[in-house]
Amino acid sequence: MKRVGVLPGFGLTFGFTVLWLSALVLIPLSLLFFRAASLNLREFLDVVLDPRAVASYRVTLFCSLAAAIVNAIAGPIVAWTLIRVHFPGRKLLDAVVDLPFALPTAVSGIALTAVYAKNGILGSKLAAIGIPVAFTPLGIIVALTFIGLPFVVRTMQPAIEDLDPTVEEAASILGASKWQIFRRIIVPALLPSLLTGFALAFARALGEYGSVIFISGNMPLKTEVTALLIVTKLEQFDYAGATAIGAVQLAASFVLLFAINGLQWWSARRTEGTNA
Amino acid sequence: MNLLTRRQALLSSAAGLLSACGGGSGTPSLRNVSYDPTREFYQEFNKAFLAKWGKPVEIEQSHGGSGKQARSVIDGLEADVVTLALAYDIDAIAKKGRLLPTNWQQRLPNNSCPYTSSIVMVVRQGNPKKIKDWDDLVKPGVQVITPNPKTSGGARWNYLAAWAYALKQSANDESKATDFIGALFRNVPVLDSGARGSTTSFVQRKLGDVLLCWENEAYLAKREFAAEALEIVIPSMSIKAEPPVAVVDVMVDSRGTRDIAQAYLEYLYSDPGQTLAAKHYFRPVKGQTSTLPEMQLATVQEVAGGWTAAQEKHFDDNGVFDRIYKPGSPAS
Amino acid sequence: MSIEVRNISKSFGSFRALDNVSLHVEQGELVSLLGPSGSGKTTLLRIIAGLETPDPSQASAVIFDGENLTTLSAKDRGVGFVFQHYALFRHMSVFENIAFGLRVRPKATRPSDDVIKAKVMELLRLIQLENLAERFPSQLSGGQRQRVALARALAIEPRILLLDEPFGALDAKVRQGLRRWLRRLHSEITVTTVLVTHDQDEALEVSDRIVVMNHGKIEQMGTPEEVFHKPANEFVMDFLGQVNLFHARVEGQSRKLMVRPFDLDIVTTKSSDSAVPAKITRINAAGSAVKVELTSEAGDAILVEIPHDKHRGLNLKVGDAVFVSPRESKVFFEDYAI
Amino acid sequence: MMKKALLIGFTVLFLGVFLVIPLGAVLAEAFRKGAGAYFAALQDREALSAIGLTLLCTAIAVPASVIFGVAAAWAVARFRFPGKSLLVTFIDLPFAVSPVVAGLVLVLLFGMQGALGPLMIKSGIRVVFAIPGIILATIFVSFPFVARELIPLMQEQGDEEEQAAMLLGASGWQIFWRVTVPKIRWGILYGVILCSARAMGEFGAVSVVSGHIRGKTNTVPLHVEILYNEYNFVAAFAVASLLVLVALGTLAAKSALEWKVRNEH
Repeated sequence: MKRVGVLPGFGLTFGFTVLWLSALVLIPLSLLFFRAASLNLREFLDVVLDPRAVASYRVTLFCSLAAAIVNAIAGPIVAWTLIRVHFPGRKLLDAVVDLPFALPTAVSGIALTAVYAKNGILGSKLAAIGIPVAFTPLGIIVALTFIGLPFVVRTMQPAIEDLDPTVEEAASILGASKWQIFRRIIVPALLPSLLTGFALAFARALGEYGSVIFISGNMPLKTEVTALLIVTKLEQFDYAGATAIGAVQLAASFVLLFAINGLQWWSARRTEGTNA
Repeated sequence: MNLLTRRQALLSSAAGLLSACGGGSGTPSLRNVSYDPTREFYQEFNKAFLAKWGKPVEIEQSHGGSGKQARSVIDGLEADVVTLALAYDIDAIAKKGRLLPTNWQQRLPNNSCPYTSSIVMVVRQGNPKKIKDWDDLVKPGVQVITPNPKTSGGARWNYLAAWAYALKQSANDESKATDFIGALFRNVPVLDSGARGSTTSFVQRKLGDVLLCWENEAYLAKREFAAEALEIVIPSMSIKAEPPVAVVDVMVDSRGTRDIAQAYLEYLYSDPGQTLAAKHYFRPVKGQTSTLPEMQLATVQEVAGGWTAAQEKHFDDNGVFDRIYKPGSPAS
Repeated sequence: MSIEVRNISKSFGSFRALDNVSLHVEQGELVSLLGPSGSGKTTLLRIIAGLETPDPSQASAVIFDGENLTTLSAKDRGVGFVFQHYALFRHMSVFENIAFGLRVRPKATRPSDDVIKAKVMELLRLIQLENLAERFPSQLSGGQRQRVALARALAIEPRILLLDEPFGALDAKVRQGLRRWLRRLHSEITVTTVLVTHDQDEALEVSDRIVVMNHGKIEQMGTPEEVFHKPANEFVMDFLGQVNLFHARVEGQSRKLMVRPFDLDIVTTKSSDSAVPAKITRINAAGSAVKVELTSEAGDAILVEIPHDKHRGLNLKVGDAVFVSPRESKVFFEDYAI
Repeated sequence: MMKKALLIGFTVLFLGVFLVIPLGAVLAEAFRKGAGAYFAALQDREALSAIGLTLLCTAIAVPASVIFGVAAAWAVARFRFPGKSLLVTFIDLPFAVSPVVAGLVLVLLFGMQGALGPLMIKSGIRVVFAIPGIILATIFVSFPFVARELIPLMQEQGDEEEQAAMLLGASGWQIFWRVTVPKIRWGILYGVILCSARAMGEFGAVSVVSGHIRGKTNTVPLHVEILYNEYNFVAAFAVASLLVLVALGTLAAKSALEWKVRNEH
């Protein structure tokens, strides 16, 4: 393998990474495709292009993207505030950010449904102004935003902490306006971690099951997510159908993640290029 | 290999230490893999059985959705006995897992069903929508809560109860019955994945006007949520839900637990077993008289020609249920 | 220790950073690699250090005192390196930063704690930061960080010292002081030193020899006097100081003429054929010489530097019409000197 | 001042609506019948066994995530090599895989109908529906956290300090322990906090491979589900709130550590 870099340890770390990934991710996941291959092409297409399956892809994709965008906008502001702005209760809020990871997804789903249902503390107020949340696509977006938020905040926090305040100060002394400092110094430094956080929140949302099924209402064609469809197939002992849909979902996630990672490398290379 | 086993043993013992739970490897164990609504019943039944059995034995309970539990057993979950919601699920263990003979239903009395149940309706205090029977469920403005038949065994019983009624009303006209089912599911605002999820939606989220559920679950919910003053409506006819039990031959033979497994299931048919079943709102099948009201009940055999046929016709992909939710159909 | 670099090329993708470069640095010399950004000077420095590997070639080699190091890891080259942004260990005190190179030695050759302490204190005295040993890099000024980086590099008693734009990130005043300090330091410890810079004043002031680079190639090597007064070509001349550009007709042909501002003179009467009429647009008398900006009839901007006494004698004012004539003959016609 | 108020306002509102109120709902339910019922729920034998199993899984999954994460981040952030984007994408994949599918592939691999299962079961090794399967599922869903935390951080930090250390004669391990680890320790810590939170809270994948045997293969989230399905809402939310407390506790520990380090300087 041709590689560029002079530090030691490439062989060891690369080898270990690949080995671990293969054992834990690639080989098990390849079984999914192997099992789906027990269908012939026609059967496979029938399963994965079934109108209900297609509707579930649409719901899943749309809600995941919406939630990831909400997080990509709100996440950096939250992360920045939690690190740079000091106010009472900051530590507590910071701690709460991990909640969506710590709570079992089913509990999150139940808690969110309780809060956002028509008789819930927020849901009742929102329903009163004509915005029902639970059991609509909006409810799914709420659940997926909840699930994805820590990905964005936690990947951005170390980068913000690492951002040298003196650089910003130096820039302002050099006469850069706030906007210029933001655009030329802060954005390039934080963009990689923001993109990472966005990609992870998005990808996680695509596969989310536990928290969604409680709040979505699971109505076919409207609020049925792809993960639920997989479970439905399994309940019928239809492993081939379940793995076929699982494989489609996996392939879609993979392509999306790969595209976002590619974008990130590309932008990183571009900024490197202008600095050189 | 050896190393792995030892490591596994170490892990289990570590877990044992951490969890401070008893049951050393010396005590034989019996594992009952069951479905959701039997939790409370088996908790009490296991105590009674242990007292009767006399020898030290640890009974391990596993509960979950009936289909999921069957799948786990097929995929290797060690179960000495299975006590599931439908014969179809144990059939799958026999056919796909080859863990017991396909004629398993003939091995215990009453088609291996030690208790039966049925499907009833639960309404809110005072029955504000005046729901009396199945016809009331298809009226506009009535919201029905039932889980998804594709993911819940109980929901399949709900569905078949409605189907049985529709067939009877239309004198076995299946297209009219299909229309009736379609109209009913158009009134379903939310499809939970499991029976208890539906109960929660109905009671906690205040969704819907009527909840379709197991008879035993209805009485349990009425008791658990006493403050809600739920009312139970007995429809003019319903389905005879027959949750079967079986010994898993391959497992008991490899674990040496056949005797106790057999005794365990037979005890379900004994007087104490039947009394406990009745106490938990199941309908006993021998001797005991149930305190539950008389109901006109059809069997799966009568309305659908058995579980395999019912599954294929109604619940498999592109079955009657799926057609309700085809794009362009009224419910979609 | 002498350094010899032979036939080194380096490409990054399609970009050719170094194109068959050879270079020799004598024992104890201080050599500057001077060039604009992208000229390959930093890449060359990093190849000498072992931080980059040159494109594989039979002929290429990096040789220290006759010992071929081309395949030796940077870890084992015994090179002192100072990074442009210092690369101080942010979680270590100044003391620990300087001591690092000694502490990581294998047990057999690692000095005792007392020896390390003595050595670090000596270096702290050398960089005049004895009081700041326990500070962390983030608590130091840029100039102080620079000196710590240098001390850290010197702690391992390097065979050669490599400095990558060492003063690039500092303000002008600090840079001036550090330059002189570096020159003094180098004469004290006489370690073979290569310094990368894009600042011609810096190179001219501190170097024994200057290597002017452009587009991955060496344009000229020589003492500061040589490269300044006898530039090998137009690029070197242009890069090493301000230059006036004239378009002239010589022997009936259009020619480009390059003259440094202090090689031009201002006269009030047309004294020779080569005198060009021009109008004064600005006079700046601050500094060691008076800078006069003019515009020729052809519209070219011209900069002339004259001594203060001459300026006083001529009594020039903005708007005066005068003549500019070359004082020295060292000018360029296109690409050859006359 | 205005800007600060705006930032605080937005953060409090956003986190309030999405996190704090749902958390409040959990806690309110957990304490609905008073502290007595709350603590009784935690002392239940089956709750204790579930807590024990969850701690065991976490104790294995977190170090696995740290070792993998540091190795992967070193390879990815410090070197240029072809296929790097692909490698990073594979590292992200466990996040994208539906937990249901994650559990399913383990069953496809180690189940009785699976690729390796029959062989292993014959030799007495049980993976799925036993503790090893639960541990594997936990590792699967949580192992990329540290890597994902470290890769952007190490890219942002660059490797000049490491290069400087190398030029000063430090060996690979010396560079790693003395220069890199101190630089990335907060990243590792964040990763560990996320990884342990996720490992403790994982429901979907574990649910597929657990078998739900009471007192044996139930983790805390599965135990919560059982309690909830028994209409024992107070106990369910009490046990769930335990996971919240653990998350808050680790964060408090992190703050204390940060404070201590800052004061040392």
